[in-house]
Amino acid sequence: MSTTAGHAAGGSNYLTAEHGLKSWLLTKDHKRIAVLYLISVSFFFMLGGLFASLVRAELLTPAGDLLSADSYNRAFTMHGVIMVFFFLIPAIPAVLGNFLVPVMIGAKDLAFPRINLLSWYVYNLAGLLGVWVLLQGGVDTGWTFYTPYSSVYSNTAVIPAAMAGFVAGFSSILTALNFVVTIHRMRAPGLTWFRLPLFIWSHYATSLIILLGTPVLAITLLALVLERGFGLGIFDPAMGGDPVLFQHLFWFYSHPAVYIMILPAMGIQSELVAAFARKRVFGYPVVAFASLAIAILGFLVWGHHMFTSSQSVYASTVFSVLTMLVAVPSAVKVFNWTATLHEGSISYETPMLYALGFIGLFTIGGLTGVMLGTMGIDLHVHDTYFVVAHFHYVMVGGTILGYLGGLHYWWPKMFGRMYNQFWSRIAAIVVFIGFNLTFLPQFVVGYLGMPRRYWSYPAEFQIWNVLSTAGATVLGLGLALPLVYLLMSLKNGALAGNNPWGAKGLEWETTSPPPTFNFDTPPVVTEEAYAYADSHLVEAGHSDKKGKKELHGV
Amino acid sequence: MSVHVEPVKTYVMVFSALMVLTVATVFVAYFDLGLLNNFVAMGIALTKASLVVLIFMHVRHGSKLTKMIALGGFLWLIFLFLFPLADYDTRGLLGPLGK
Amino acid sequence: MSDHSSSTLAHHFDSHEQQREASTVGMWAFLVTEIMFFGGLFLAYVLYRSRYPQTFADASNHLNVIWGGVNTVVLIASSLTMALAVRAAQLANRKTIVLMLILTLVLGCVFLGIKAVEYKEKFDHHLVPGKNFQYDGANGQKAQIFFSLYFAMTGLHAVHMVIGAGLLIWMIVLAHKGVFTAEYHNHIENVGLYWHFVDIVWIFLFPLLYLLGFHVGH
Amino acid sequence: MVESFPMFPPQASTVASEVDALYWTWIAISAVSSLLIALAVAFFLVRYRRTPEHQTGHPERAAGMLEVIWSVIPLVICLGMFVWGTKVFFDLARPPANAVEYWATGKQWMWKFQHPNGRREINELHVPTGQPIKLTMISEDTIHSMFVPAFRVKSDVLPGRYTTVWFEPTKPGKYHMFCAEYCGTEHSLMGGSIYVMEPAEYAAWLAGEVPGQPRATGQELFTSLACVTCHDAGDQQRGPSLTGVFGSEVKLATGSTVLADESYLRESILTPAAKLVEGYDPLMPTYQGQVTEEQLMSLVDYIKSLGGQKAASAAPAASSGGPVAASTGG
Ligand code: HEA
Ligand code: HEA
Ligand code: HEC
Ligand code: CUA
Ligand SMILES: [Cu+2]
Repeated sequence: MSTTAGHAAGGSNYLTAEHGLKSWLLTKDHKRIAVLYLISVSFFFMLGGLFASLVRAELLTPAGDLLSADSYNRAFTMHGVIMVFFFLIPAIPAVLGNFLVPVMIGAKDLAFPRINLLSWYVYNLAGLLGVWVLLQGGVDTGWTFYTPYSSVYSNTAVIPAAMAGFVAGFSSILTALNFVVTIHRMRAPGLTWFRLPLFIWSHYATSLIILLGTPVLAITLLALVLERGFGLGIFDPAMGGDPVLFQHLFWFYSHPAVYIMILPAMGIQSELVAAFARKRVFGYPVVAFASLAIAILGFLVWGHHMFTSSQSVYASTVFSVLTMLVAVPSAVKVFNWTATLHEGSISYETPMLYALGFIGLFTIGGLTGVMLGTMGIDLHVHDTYFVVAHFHYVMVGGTILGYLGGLHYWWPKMFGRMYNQFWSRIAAIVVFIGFNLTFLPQFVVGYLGMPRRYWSYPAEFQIWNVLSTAGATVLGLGLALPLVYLLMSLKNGALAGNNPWGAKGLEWETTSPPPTFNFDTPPVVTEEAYAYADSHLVEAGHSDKKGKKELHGV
Repeated sequence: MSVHVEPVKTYVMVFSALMVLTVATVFVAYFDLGLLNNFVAMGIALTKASLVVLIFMHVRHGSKLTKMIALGGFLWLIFLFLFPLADYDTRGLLGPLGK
Repeated sequence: MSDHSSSTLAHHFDSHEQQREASTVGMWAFLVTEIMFFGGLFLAYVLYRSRYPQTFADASNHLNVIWGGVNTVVLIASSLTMALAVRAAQLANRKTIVLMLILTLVLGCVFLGIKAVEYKEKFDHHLVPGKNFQYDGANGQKAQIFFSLYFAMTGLHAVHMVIGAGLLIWMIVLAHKGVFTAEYHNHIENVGLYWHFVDIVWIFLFPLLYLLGFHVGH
Repeated sequence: MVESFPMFPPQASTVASEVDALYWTWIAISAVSSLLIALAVAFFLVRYRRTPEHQTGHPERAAGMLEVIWSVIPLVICLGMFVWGTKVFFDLARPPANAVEYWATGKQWMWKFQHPNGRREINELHVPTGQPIKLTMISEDTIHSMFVPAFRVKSDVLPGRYTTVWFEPTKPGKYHMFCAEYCGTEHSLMGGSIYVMEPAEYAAWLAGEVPGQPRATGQELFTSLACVTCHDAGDQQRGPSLTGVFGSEVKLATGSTVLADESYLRESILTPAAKLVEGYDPLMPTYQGQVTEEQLMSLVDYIKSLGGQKAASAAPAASSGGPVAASTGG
């Protein structure tokens, strides 16, 4: 067992326990795997951002001048595919979830450490396929791969791209499998379901969605490959098949997938609000069950992507009303976070700035989602920039802000060092401003009628696109800042201490960075989560004195 | 360690039941019962599958969690089938186009 | 840090019991993903069958019910031997484990052999979708969808069988080495679950593909 | 200023204002709820900021009715908007009885239109005001989508199956028409203009050029493709009479019935044996690959024009909940 080497209480932690590249590439420590994932995922984020920059640059002028039409089509497709499958879906679960799930429940590792490592390799295999697609000139079907365009008419690298999605799906299945089993079977003594941090609840709900949804994407992409490669025919009207069946299968996964993206961010949100208001999350059980409700109901609304597809109007009606229902648990969460602030003791550190941004932007994104779920409106704005704006509000304004908030919150735990407080706050504010400048104009231009996936557009839409591109520039700058100061903190950052925020939760009871097996003595839990008002949350078998002392000093 | 060990006899009995049901399903297929054919065939297949799940796969003596997982998988399969089929079966009900 | 010296207990588990439960839950969760995976193709099948009932019934008569039936029996028998192998593992009865596993493997191979014969038959009769597809009944095009689905579904099933056979060989080696004890036999139990699952898929494929048009032709 | 920052597309159809009203209501609801949340957050941030004396939050208070209230209010709002939105949607989806039928074919990357009198246009469509117009559409290759922002309507255009979109133009002018479903290289160029004209102007425009006659074309095809040899007057022919078949419930050999809509007619021509009419043998040859989508449209249009009463194989109009029967025959 390679990881058992040195975990002596004092100096050694998971980062220093072993040295050399091999000790990283063969590690079975969930924390190291999280770091590996952090590196991979950041790479793909930059790649996806690069394509976004191309897209926005092209759209500065109405004429298609910077890129050719084909290059533009590849650019937004690669942007969407990379951002969704290689960044947003794995980002929070595979990085923060991987690091924190075992620590938060007081376990030594995930249930299947080898499968965890395998998942990272599978992810990178998918990444390699993705890079291969790029080398072959990219793919131009849109991230939705709609048939029969993808199966018959596109002459780009559809098959490798579909295989990349297929393989990436397996890596998230492996992660989810690990989470479900770990959360069910490996909680510390005393850690009952209703004492779990909400981060765990939301990762549990996410994992269920991944397990139930991803296989359907896998078979759909496989069928697409067979269709394109061997003329399977089930999506091809020329052979008696129906292209709309593909849409059903695709969205059966891909709508729940949007909750795969947002639920972990909601989990982070609960942790941040509680920690920086020093108060138990308002209505804990309701917030916990809301995650499950979203996960389950989220499976029954996929047809809202198909209102104009020739889907039966009756099916559309059912999907529409269910869409309305699934919005309610999200609304409840927003209200409960707001109520948590009431009578709190609020401080405005960087993670909290992101959390506050999340509340605002997710609310706008969610409300425009409900508008899209209203069929009379969707008929007009479907496949326009209104939809583009909606999903960037939830995915960037929601998930990425949540991810960044979480990263800033747990960074000192993961690496033991604190980043620059001034620059990190500036970055949060720049991101917020740049984001709104990029995507607010898209709502307007969308309602005006500008369709998405347009390489050139009528001149009267230009002003809004200029604003949007300007915003994207600001946003890009804001996102580049953390890259700099977070990396610098690894070298020069002040030592963070075990609990820099004075937060509650098992992860703050252990050292920063944690030892290889997370706790020197297995913890025993005797209290609820977020017991800020009471004296102590946790009776660790071995109590870390230093950590307790720092509890209230930042 | 509380592993429930089924007697060999149980397994053999389940096997025989599965054989009988296999013969039954082929036998029924000889008759044209209209739509009923589908229900009978699927009913028999479901029965066979349940036998395998409950006994060969030990769910009968398994934990509550395994039972829930197995049922959950079945339920989600129904979700997957229900909505698309409902879509296809109700298309065009607004009346022939042009009315 | 508790020091279980037992080599079969991984460091991060407290007991064999916990480890076994984790492995069973994990396997079942995996099987659920398999259900959904096959589910997509089953949906396509059900959909097209309900849209083209006549064509599908006619086309299904081009399959060989005898071979399909024999294969059903073979596969169910292999499930029986697999169940007995797991039972032997629970009782730590090394010889029986190995014997039952080998029987299972043999039956699995018989199934795959018969499948190969069937595929060859279809190939000879130009019933493999693609350029050489020739179908003498009505609606050849839609019949082609039937055969596409036939090959996709049974093919995917066969791939699972091949993987299962590989797992069986691995288990035979482990069992032969005497790895399995009354408290530690997660691997063999999980392979058993997998094998039974693959059996269940066939239990549905057989009536759906082979029997649905039977009364028309007989 | 307003010119350079356009916010809304023109309202040029009868439904446009309905959609806009729905939209405005949602915007208002969103603005109010976002504002309330923002205000509450801002207030709490200031009021409960961390001070040296105030280091931890107050213990949680019981939620009481609060959570119920803020679940029920959004639920009621959403359901209310759902009902309204669905009503608007059905208005958009269901063409009125007096709609005049136009035909559209989409292909990479152009739109082809056909007026009721047979006049053809490419990437341009001239229509009169005050007349509900139904576009019956099909694609020759991949999926496209017909989108006219000024009319607030959109519908995907599929290969292999007809879909429709309808509108009643109200304001003369020139409006954008886009392809809204991604369809390849020149997806963003696959559009054109819709010219809405006063009826008199439209009539003059129509008269301006000699139109091809699709009825005649359909009829011609019906003869040249030898359809007449089997489908003539009565049901005693080899094939069933096609008079009045459109819109009827056709009894099939399998015992079930289907509604004879455009897609059914099209399928009957391309793959006749897929749905055999009760009492007939599968004699009819397939016309797959021998007729273009446009010719098919002409044929279907011609069969639709064969009004009158259909006997025998047409079941009486469904008694309950079925669609309104009694065709006016195009
Ligand atoms: C993180 C990802 C994410 C999330 C969380 C959501 C959340 C929601 N989405 Fe979104 N959506 C996408 C990502 C996401 N979506 C993507 C990627 C697409 C486009 C895919 C493509 O075509 O490429 C899309 C497209 C999309 C469509 C299809 C549009 C079209 O193509 O025509 C629809 C239609 O119903 C929709 C609806 C919703 C709804 C109702 C929610 C709800 O869950 C939102 C719930 C949240 C709230 C409601 C806000 C909080 C509530 C309050 C503050 C209280 C006040 C509330 C009320 C009064 C109601 N989304
Ligand atoms: C996780 C999801 C995610 C994220 C984060 C983003 C982020 C962004 N997206 Fe996108 N987007 C999608 C998911 C996402 N998007 C999807 C699914 C589609 C649909 C695709 C389709 O239609 O198929 C889409 C489509 C889409 C479009 C519509 C294209 C079209 O329809 O024609 C546009 C246009 O403005 C856009 C813009 C942006 C911008 C400006 C950002 C910005 O937030 C990005 C900012 C980030 C950066 C700028 C990177 C920062 C790093 C650097 C600057 C370093 C430089 C790089 C190197 C050194 C290598 N996105
Ligand atoms: C060789 C004879 C034959 C020819 C030629 C023929 N048909 Fe038919 N047609 C039939 C028969 C027989 C049926 C009824 C059985 C069936 O549904 O296939 C039928 C059915 C139909 C139906 C469905 C009618 C209903 O009542 O539902 C349509 C529509 C139709 N034909 C149109 C055409 C058109 C258009 C052509 C020429 C392009 C054509 N047919 C040529 C024999 C023919
Ligand atoms: Cu045609 Cu897009
Ligand atoms: Cu959705």
